[in-house]
Amino acid sequence: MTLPVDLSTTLGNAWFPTPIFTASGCASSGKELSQFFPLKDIGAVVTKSVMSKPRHGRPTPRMAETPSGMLNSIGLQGPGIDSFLANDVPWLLEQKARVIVSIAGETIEEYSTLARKLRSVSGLSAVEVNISCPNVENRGLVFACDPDASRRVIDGVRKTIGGELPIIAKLSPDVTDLASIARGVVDAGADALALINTVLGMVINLDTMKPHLGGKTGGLSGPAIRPVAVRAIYQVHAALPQIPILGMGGVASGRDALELILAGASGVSVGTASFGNPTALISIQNELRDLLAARGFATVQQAIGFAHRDESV
Amino acid sequence: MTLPVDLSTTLGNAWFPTPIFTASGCASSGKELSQFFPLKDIGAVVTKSVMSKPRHGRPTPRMAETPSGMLNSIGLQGPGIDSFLANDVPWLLEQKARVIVSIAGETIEEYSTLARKLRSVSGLSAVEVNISCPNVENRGLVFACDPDASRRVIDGVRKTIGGELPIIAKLSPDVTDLASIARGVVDAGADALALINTVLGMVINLDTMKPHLGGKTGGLSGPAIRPVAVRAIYQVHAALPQIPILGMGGVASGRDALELILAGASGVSVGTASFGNPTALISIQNELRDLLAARGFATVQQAIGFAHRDESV
Amino acid sequence: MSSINRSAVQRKVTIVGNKRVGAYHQILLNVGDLVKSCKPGNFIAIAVGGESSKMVLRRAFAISRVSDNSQYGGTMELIVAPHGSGSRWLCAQIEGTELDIVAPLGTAFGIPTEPINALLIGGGYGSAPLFGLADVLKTRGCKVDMLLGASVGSKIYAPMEGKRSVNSLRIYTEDGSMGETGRVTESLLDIVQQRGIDVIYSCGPMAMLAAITALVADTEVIHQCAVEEAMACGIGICMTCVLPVTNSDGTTSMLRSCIDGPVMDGSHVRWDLVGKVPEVQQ
Amino acid sequence: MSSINRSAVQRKVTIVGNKRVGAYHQILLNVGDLVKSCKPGNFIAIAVGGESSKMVLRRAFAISRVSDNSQYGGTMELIVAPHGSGSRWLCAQIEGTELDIVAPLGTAFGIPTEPINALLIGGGYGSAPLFGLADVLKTRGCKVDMLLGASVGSKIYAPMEGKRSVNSLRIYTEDGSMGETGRVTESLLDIVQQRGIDVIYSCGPMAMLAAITALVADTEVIHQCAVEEAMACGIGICMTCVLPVTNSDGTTSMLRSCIDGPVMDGSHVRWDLVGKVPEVQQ
Ligand SMILES: Cc1cc2nc3c(=O)[nH]c(=O)nc-3n(C[C@H](O)[C@H](O)[C@H](O)COP(=O)(O)OP(=O)(O)OC[C@H]3O[C@@H](n4cnc5c(N)ncnc54)[C@H](O)[C@@H]3O)c2cc1C
Ligand SMILES: Cc1cc2nc3c(=O)[nH]c(=O)nc-3n(C[C@H](O)[C@H](O)[C@H](O)COP(=O)(O)OP(=O)(O)OC[C@H]3O[C@@H](n4cnc5c(N)ncnc54)[C@H](O)[C@@H]3O)c2cc1C
Ligand SMILES: Cc1cc2nc3c(=O)[nH]c(=O)nc-3n(C[C@H](O)[C@H](O)[C@H](O)COP(=O)(O)O)c2cc1C
Ligand SMILES: Cc1cc2nc3c(=O)[nH]c(=O)nc-3n(C[C@H](O)[C@H](O)[C@H](O)COP(=O)(O)O)c2cc1C
Ligand code: FES
Ligand code: FES
Repeated sequence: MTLPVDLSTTLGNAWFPTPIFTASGCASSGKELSQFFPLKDIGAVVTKSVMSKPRHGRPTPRMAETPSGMLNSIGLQGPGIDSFLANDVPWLLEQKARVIVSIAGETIEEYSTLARKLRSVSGLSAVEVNISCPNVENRGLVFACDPDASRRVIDGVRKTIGGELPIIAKLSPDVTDLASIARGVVDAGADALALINTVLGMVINLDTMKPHLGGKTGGLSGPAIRPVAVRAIYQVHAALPQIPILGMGGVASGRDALELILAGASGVSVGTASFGNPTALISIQNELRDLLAARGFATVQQAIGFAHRDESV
Repeated sequence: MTLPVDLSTTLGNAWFPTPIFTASGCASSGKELSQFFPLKDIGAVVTKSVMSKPRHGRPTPRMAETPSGMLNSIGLQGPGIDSFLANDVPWLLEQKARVIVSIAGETIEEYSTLARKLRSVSGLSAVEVNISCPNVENRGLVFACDPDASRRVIDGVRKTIGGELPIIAKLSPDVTDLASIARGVVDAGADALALINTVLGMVINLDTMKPHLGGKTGGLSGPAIRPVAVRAIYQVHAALPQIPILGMGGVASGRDALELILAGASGVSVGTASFGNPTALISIQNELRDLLAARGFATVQQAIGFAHRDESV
Repeated sequence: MSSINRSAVQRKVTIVGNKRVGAYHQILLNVGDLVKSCKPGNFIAIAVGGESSKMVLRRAFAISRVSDNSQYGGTMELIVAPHGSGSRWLCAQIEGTELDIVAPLGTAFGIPTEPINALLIGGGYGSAPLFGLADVLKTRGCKVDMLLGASVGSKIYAPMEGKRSVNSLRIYTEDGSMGETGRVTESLLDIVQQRGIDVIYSCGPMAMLAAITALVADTEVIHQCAVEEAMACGIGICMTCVLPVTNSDGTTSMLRSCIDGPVMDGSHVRWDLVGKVPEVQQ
Repeated sequence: MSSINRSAVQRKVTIVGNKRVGAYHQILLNVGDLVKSCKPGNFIAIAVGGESSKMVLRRAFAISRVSDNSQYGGTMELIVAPHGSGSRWLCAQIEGTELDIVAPLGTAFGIPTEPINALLIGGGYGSAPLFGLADVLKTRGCKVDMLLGASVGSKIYAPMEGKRSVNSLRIYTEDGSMGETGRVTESLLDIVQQRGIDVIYSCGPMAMLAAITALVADTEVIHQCAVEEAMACGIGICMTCVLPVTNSDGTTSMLRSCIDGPVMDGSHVRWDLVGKVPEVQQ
């Protein structure tokens, strides 16, 4: 017999029935997964990062499997914000899914423009701001690796949409001081943080003896990076205990989701695991419920950051 | 039939018969592995990082297995430099092993002191300077994460021992801009770079619901991080093509060693793989020889950085 | 918006046969009533490596044939080349092993409503889905010729039973160890002309598909090819498997070969742009 | 400097038996002449998960018994609790499976040269190495009493054959489902006194070993215990498996339990410091 567990959670002022979400770029716009389970049964669908204009993305090969993980270099292929808002969002809302739109830009201005377009859409739960993109105005330096650029992106989005939709800033782990980047975007107006985006990696193809991916480097995801995600979430939760975190990185089971929650995540996105198992989100959600019950938690809320309970500082 | 391949390699002015070395901290001082193969058969033994004084290290548990990897938090337990030089080094030299001594300190001064002690020992091949240690003089900030502190450590070591022994600076991948840290230590006098040290991670124990390791965070190693190592080596070799790199991170087969060499490594250290397989170094070395021959390489030298051959920049 | 094969389900199935055939393994799965929704050209995605596997992605294989009246209920046949760690693992599994599969996936070969002259061209294990296709074409009264090619004879997959459904079969190997020496494209245009071919169905390496497309470009022949791009998910959610495909307005889109393929019209694929990115944004 | 067991070798061996016994699996390996160098207390390190395993570390198991005259040549018996993914994988392997092992590893129980009164105490699968030890002690003319404890009866491992070598056997379970209700430490001091015990040999959870050490601290009894710390390498190269042990000069060293153990003198282990670090540097 399992005790009933209240799985509901919040990020800023957005409420979700469960803490298990898709990860941006790992569920397209939700349609394909809906063949395996109703999208309203999970916490939220985080859509693939969308940009202003349609994009072809990077050349193939776009992926390489690595031990307990994979590299991808998709390069944000997508239809552009207008087509996305006209086609994908209405369909998702019809399914009664909670929708978090992920936006990505090449300039600080592009992020603000994207945020402005979201104002016209009702029914969205939050906006996730993917700042792990190259800043074309600054030698292609990734926004998330530059404390100042990160802050300015979030500041621009806040000015446009702040207070209307919770702003979740998605950070890259490839930085020397994650907590300070986190502090910067929170000061600039982020209501929540998404941790972690992929880790920069590369695979050399031993036949061509060149980098395997069309984009040369790619983002490492999957269970291989879970210890990095747990550390990032733990560190940032310790530094900013009031800021909700949407955790992600290698979650493939209820055990993994609970690990991230104990470290400080209020919600958990599942990415790569869906590629190997289209019903991963549902089984993770069920396993999480059982694990929480077995540990005497009546609500997810009680478990968030529980691993910090005896911290002196 | 396999063509003979010249496996010899160099790091600075040190010569090694093969490019396959142990990784610091993953072979203790070599004695235990010598029961499985003669230490003179591999390129070099890189010894566990030694500090000035004997050290107990961190509390247990000191390890957690993770998907295709592991976390460790040993905390540099060791006998101290005097005992090490009196007992371990002479034994290794007797075995006709090439010896690279890894040193670690808590202050810039401690590194110089350690280097000074090495001057009295003849027969060493190189010194590896492990700068992934907390700097007690600067809020425990890891030297390798601080461009200025990294430079100053290497500068101190160079002043003491530069020109006598090649100085290999071992860097951490947990930084925003690895190439600039690399450039800094090379400017300060490093003859070669060791890439990569472990990636900072954490595992939460689901029974205690606290960080599993005694030291809370630990270093992630093993095949899980290999794509990060390849990327780091590729990036740094592109930025500093003249500087030899001792590559490491998740190498478990000849295929993996070749991948690092093609990315730009002149030598390859094998760490975690020896835990799972005490004869890993030997099989990696044999497999590497066959893979090089199959690709028509007559020498390891020809393969170093081969994946960069068509780079425009 | 294109969408995933409506019949796709995730299921545990059992291996009921695993036999070496030349360089390949013929693997038989008991898939029950799933056979009813499988069409020639569809593929299956299989989780590999068992419970403690370091391989996080499924492996894709063409459905070679399905049969509804075997002793096991519905069975599905795969032809698997032991290539890397995942396919080698699969080839090493014995009868009774349970597999986690998602199937059927992707598009199918278009079946003509009229009896036509069809030429089926397979490269390596690419012949696998062609025999099932030949069966179907035969029942529609089509004339079915087949060309198979591979580097060496052991890589030609042409089972006895399969040959029943084809009117003629020509085999090419690059080293001449079986059939004629050369490639399937050798005298393709002659064959097309002599036999009055209306449709070419092909499956095999991308270079073969591109070469066929180029050869028949100036003819009336329709070329349906089953492409093979590395796939991370197989169900349309990752965008790794894309191919540049010409739209009706002349622009190029990067289409997912797992849901807009694997069967595509060869003349629509921008073979020159595979591995590149169309320069003009849509 | 302490060093690795001189007899340790890496070898491929075959599983020749795998039988469920209560909560455990009794696994029999054909290890050939390796049996000659195995001593009670030694352990074996096994690679788990097969070729495509995500588990990079070996798993350690006490060598329960070796036998030189079985039908297979030398065999080694292990008692394995299905705990996490590695041990569960091992328990699921069938006869004929090849395993990559390193053995024998670690220190062995000290065998007295005089006939003495020995008390063997096992917790859970900790009883595994004690039956082999009992055999040896018997041949030396020792009197051998045994106490086994576990949480529940299914976790008591006490094979029929094993009992031959012990003079008396008392079983304790915490839930009373087998033997007496309680722990092995319940009336330990009485037993020690009544039977004139000279040496206690123990193997089981660390808390049990610590409790025994505390109980006999003020007696003349020698306590040899086989400790169990998480091990990454098993051969002394990683420094993960350390325990705080008192040196002769009163200082404390962090010793590797894989080469300075698993068998240690209980009175030397600083049980109070396990999971901590000695404050004064050596
Ligand atoms: C639609 C489709 C149908 C296929 N049909 C068959 C078939 O009938 N018989 C058969 O033997 N093989 C077929 N393949 C190829 C088969 O999927 C690969 O051989 C297999 O995935 C290789 O996995 P591996 O672990 O053995 O190799 P690895 O090289 O270790 O694989 C590493 C990664 O690369 C991917 N990959 C490697 N090679 C290929 C490839 N050629 N195509 C796609 N992905 C690849 C793998 O999926 C995996 O994610 C098909 C592929 C696709 C996309
Ligand atoms: C010297 C020695 C002798 C042992 N003898 C036996 C025996 O005879 N029978 C038996 O069933 N078990 C024995 N164990 C415990 C056995 O090693 C663990 O149960 C096993 O390693 C757990 O691995 P897992 O993958 O199932 O669990 P997981 O929890 O998934 O293992 C994760 C990691 O933690 C380590 N680990 C987890 N639990 C333990 C533990 N209790 N001790 C040491 N390492 C652990 C594993 O080695 C692995 O690296 C012994 C351990 C040691 C050190
Ligand atoms: C194929 C692929 C595409 C991705 N695309 C995006 C994206 O568009 N925007 C984004 O913020 N993150 C993207 N990510 C990162 C994931 O959202 C997630 O942060 C990361 O993969 C770690 O989670 P996982 O290990 O569960 O996959 C992508 C990841 C993968 C594997
Ligand atoms: C148990 C353990 C101890 C280590 N100790 C040291 C050390 O003392 N000094 C050092 O520079 N690196 C140390 N490392 C890092 C390794 O030398 C190596 O850089 C890293 O593990 C990546 O290689 P691998 O994946 O092959 O293990 C240690 C790694 C492990 C796993
Ligand atoms: S394989 Fe994932 S979209 Fe096609
Ligand atoms: S387990 Fe590695 S030193 Fe003991």
